[in-house]
Amino acid sequence: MAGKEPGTADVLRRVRELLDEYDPVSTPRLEFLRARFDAGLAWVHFPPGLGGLGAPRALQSVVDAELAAAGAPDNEPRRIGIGLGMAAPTILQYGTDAQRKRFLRPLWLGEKVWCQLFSEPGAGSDLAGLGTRAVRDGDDWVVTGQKVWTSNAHNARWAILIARTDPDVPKHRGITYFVCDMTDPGVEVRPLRQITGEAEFNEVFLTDVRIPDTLRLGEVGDGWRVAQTTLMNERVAIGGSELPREGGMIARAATTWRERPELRTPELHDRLLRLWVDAEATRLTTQRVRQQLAVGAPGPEGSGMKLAFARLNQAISGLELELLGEEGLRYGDWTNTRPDTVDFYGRDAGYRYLRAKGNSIEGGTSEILRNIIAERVLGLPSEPRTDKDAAWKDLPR
Amino acid sequence: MAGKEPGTADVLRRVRELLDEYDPVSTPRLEFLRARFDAGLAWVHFPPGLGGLGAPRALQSVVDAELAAAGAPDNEPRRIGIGLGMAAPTILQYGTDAQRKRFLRPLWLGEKVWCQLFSEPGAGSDLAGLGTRAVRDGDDWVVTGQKVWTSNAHNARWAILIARTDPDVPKHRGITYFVCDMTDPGVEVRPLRQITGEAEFNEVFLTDVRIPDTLRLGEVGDGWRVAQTTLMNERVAIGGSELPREGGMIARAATTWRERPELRTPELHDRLLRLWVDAEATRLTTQRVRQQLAVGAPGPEGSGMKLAFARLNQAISGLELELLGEEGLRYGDWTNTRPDTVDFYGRDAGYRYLRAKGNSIEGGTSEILRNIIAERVLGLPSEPRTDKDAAWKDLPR
Amino acid sequence: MSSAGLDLLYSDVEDDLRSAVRDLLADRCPASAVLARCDSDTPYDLDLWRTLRLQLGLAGLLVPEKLGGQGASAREVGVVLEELGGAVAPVPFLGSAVLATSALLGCDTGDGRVATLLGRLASGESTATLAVPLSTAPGSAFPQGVRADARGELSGRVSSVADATAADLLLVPGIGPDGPGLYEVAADAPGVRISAATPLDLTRPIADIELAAVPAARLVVGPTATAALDRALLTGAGLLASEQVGVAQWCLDETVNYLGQRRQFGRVVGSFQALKHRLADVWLEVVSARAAARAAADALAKGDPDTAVLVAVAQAYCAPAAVRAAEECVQLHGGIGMTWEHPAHLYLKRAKSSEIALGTPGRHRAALAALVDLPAAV
Amino acid sequence: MSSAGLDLLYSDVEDDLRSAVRDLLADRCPASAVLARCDSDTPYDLDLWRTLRLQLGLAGLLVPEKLGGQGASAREVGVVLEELGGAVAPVPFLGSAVLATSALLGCDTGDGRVATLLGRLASGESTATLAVPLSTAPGSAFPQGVRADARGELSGRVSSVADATAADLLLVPGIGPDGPGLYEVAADAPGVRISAATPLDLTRPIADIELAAVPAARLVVGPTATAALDRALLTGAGLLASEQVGVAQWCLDETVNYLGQRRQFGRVVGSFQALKHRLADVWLEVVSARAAARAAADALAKGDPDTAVLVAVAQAYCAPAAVRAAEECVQLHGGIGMTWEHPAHLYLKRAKSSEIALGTPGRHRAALAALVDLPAAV
Repeated sequence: MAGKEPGTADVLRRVRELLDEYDPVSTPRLEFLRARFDAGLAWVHFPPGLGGLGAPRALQSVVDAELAAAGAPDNEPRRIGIGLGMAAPTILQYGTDAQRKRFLRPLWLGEKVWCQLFSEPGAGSDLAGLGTRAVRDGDDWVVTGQKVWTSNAHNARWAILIARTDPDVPKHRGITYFVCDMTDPGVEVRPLRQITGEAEFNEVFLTDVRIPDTLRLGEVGDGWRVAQTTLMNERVAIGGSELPREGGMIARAATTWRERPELRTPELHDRLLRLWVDAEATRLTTQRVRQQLAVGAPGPEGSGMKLAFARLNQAISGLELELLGEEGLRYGDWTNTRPDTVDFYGRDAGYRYLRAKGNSIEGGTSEILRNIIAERVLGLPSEPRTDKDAAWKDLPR
Repeated sequence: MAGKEPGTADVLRRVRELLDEYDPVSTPRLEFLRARFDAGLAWVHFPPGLGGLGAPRALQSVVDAELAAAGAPDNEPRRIGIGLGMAAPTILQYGTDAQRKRFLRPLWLGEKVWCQLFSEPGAGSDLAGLGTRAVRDGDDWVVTGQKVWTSNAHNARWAILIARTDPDVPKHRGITYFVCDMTDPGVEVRPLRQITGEAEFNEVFLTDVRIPDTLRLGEVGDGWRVAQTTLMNERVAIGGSELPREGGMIARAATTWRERPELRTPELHDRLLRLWVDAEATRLTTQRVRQQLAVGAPGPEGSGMKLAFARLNQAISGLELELLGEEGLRYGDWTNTRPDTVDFYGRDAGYRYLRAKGNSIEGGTSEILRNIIAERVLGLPSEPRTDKDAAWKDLPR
Repeated sequence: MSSAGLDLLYSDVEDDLRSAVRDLLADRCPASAVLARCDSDTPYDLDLWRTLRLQLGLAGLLVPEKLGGQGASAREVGVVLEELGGAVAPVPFLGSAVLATSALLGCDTGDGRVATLLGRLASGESTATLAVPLSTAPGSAFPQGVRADARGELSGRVSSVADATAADLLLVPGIGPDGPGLYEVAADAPGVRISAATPLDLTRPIADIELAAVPAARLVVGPTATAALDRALLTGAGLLASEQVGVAQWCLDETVNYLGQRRQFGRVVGSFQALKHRLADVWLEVVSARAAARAAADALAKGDPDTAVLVAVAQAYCAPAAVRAAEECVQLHGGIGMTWEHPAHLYLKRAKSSEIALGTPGRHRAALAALVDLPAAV
Repeated sequence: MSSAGLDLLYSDVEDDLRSAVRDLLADRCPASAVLARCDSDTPYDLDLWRTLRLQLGLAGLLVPEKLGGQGASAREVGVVLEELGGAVAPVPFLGSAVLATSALLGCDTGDGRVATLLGRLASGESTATLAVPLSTAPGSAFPQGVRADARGELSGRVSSVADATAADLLLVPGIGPDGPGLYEVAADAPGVRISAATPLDLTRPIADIELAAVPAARLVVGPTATAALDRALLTGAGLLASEQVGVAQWCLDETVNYLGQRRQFGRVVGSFQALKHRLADVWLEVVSARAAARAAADALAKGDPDTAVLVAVAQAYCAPAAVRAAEECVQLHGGIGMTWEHPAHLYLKRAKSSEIALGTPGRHRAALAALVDLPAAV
């Protein structure tokens, strides 16, 4: 294998070897996952020794399909999505060897849950304006500030964190990226109740949290660049999931339409068909993006998918409530619970309608995504900026 | 009447006196119109002696209705709309007594047609950036530059014109407003063919046109402020016409729907109904604006009407083509003609579709109108501006 | 057809009424109080409702003076609803002072029992509701879910009724041996069971009503009953448009305020052109919605023959306008608009729920098709 | 149903084909030339069409090699249409190389006459069109306007036929004594009258065809004729989506270019956020339209059982996407976009006309309803 990127045959051989050695059904779950990781079949595009084989990323779906078909346990990817989707690629790209060795395996196994401490009440779309301060103190950094919209903070052992280490330089240049121990006594997690009634997210208050410098990711002052890796992966994760036809939000509306003829009206029919067409066109676009990635020619289309899915989810769930009529006046349950994962489809239409409102805010608002498309894809000039060169501390707030 | 604003009774008495003295049917048209002007019944809110009575503006519709009912001739307002709607209120507000006396009567009678020389190829939305130069030479100004989108330039005797008299001050402060004689040998009018195939507008090339200083309207350098009066009246004229229910662009679509059952489909039905509702809501809004004006409490709603009509006209005419199906593939006539007035409803659906595209551009683009609503009505802050304080000659172009 | 005779403005009296209601709501019904109540066992603010009824006399606006009411009209009710909508005030005004009252006014008001009930509602002594699902559109078939037996006892079920848990009096459409009728039922009569449902709109409770051989008094029967019910639904739909205007206006104002203060990228967020243009579009819809709602209220007040058209236009226009304004409010507030602690979600839930209430926009457009001779495809 | 087997990318061969067509069009078909031709008596660029046919062999892309064609597929035709759309090139490619050719391919290609005709089209010797109104949707009833008598002579009228004035050969659906048939008619046969109509789309001429006892050869009859016509319409509709992508992409690119240069208020206009956001939305639609059009082309190429669904999706999505891109192009160009001298209007007219061609989006959505089991309300 040395010197040459492994291909489909190599990867499939590895899968067979793993399955031969560890019976996927009878082997204890964690033992099987450890063996899978060590066989380089966790994320095949990662380097050997870190759960991968240095193979093309597209082969991962082949591995996943084979193992699923054999009845093997998975690492509950929905439960540990932030670790897998955001922390891992960032640690891989910017971490030291020691950091990679320490964090990646337990992360992938799901033994340690990760969360993300980026957004702040005063720094949402303008994330680079963040005010959480990290001050050097010997071998440690002392961190104080407030973060918000943190999923899974209450379950997390580790967090990826960005904080301001130099307020005297322009805002993008004074940020540093850390791994934060969520068990530090200075970390306080409070549930943040949202529009749906439940508390899927948290506010996190950091008070004199001590982070050893060995948990810094990337250079001091280089945190904004490091965070771009995280954010890019976040948007890909949100917008890029593979769907079958009529998958996603359109499924429930279509099913209701088929099963409840008494609810149908001509105007709802055409609106449903429009959304069905939009959903299918968006699905085909996602499929085309994946095909581009698979042949190593990524197009700019990926940036649009999160935008498209947000719009679709909102329009479809809005229609669904109108279609349901009287039932749309009712809601399942306003109880303030703390779900670990979001399940759009298992709940009622009112929940879907409300939760989908977040799709155009979380992980980059649709407005920010349109800016990005206009500037980075279409090459239109950015707007006059007054905040790029001034020291962070001098910016109006 | 002295000391007190005339009311409905006064105005109606005047109308009766006019009709008693001049038989509306047998009196030669121009003679009747002159008598009407001199009776103060041309525009009742103008001052006495200038065609008015100093009466409330709302009473004009009472006069018009009475005279129309009596079979009196009108001054063909559509043919001389620019004079009536834009030049006249500006001359009234900013003209000297001599200018008012000289221009208003022939303008209202339709003896002299007016046009408007404002827009330039490089100064559309940013009208204040205009580059046509006017240089003082003794008692005259010598004007050179290019104007565009001038309706009726080929029929006009007079024009209202804005030109740059001082390039060394910020752009809004170096503009002066003139009345321009369209028979000056330096004025060249060229038809400008448009998307519909016809040339409704013109380009006007000005080469060393001499304008006596007595034809200046307002102070030197105050032309931007004077022009605001013109533009405000233009937008009111465009957006504010009174319509019966199902008047305007929706009429033809609704008629086609009723008369051609074979064209109907369920999806077009709901779309037509949506637009019918939008048209009716917009009509009611216009009516509400008129009622506010009539009681002397103008609301900000007027600013939105041009925006609303542009959107409606475009959506309805687009639907009409889809409804017509095969017929929508055909066009009436691409011959390059020079119409004096625009008649949306007398022509084919393709013409309506194409001509309506101009509704969101002419007289202030919909984008500029949204800026105005956001800033002047909603009070949102303007964007960072770099062009307001620099001398015009130093601006990038 | 031209509606040229409509008065689309607010009179001085109406402006005064608005001020009185607005001042009261500002004082007694701030967003924080409404929010706190959503998590409580007392979703209605009954103290506020008492003040509105007894002190301001608003429950009797539609009731003629000779029956103990204010002798006002749908115009004034529209103004009150704009303010109640702007505060998402949790009071049973729509159910009692609009729907139930209009239904009674459609009965024979010379009938002693009807007059007495109207008097009780007008005086504020009673709170009523009309026992139909809140989603019922004007022009719907007479409800078949409740039957009256020969003795006039009612049995059946009506779901998703607005304001039922606040009512002591239920007006129940039921089918009896003589055909459709409207029945008076005491909310605490034996055999009545009113169970609160979980509403999408936290500030307008709904409930399911079960009736098991409940003693009831028939107020009206036959075509008059059908007409009375339809009149109530038409009045409710037309005036709900005013409430939607109030909701939309609050959403617009709140968003403009927030964007005028919030800073990102070293700028006030409200200076970003894309957001300004969207708010300009919302503003235009709110302005147009106000004209449409005013037209419906004035037509209802005058008994204009054009009323059905103007009500359908108002609902078809105002319901989506309110939803859009609320959706933009949530979106343009960013994360804070997604939190429970910010009141934006209350308005979103009200707007979306009201879009379904008393007929969806699509239902009203379909009604319009028949009214203005734009027939469906065959 | 999952279309997982679709190839939505462009192959290297397709990229080369695109380059060849694009280079030729850049050289021979600039906007100025297309505009000048609109005012002339020769709306088609027959020199260009000759080059495309004879030099590049594009007329025979769909024709199997053994019949003298290129043996390519709908995928390659889609690429050519993207480029022709991007140049609004006035050539009868859609009528001849797509519609007429597909109709012939739906006949028995073992039949000598059919094979000969396909050979003539593939070699570029002949130009044909399918004599149906351009607005005809796949799945429409077989046209009834032309009748064949017992001797096989055709009489009747077909209006708004695309590319008829450029054709020497007409494929005419007609009803004969044995039922529906497809007939071969020479454009210059006695009794044929082809009158140019005034098209909304200046770059795709249409004409009315009148037939008075015209001698014709029947190519196919009965259900096969119906199927051949429908196959042609389905292929045309699916591939028109690619043309629409070309139109939309040009409109987007041109607008981005213009806004990147035009200055107002001392700024490049393309830096205004409201315009940037609108262009981002147009971009997203164009990107999605491309995926939908690619899917339809690949399904047509493979004879995928899912083809009808993917064609309906492509038309329902791409047609309005092209209209929107063209409308935004005109609007964001401001005044200059309204002038005859700027080519934007050619694209607007093509986009709007194509929205009607081969079935409106609404028609395609209605077709989809049956295909994916989302039945209409009853």
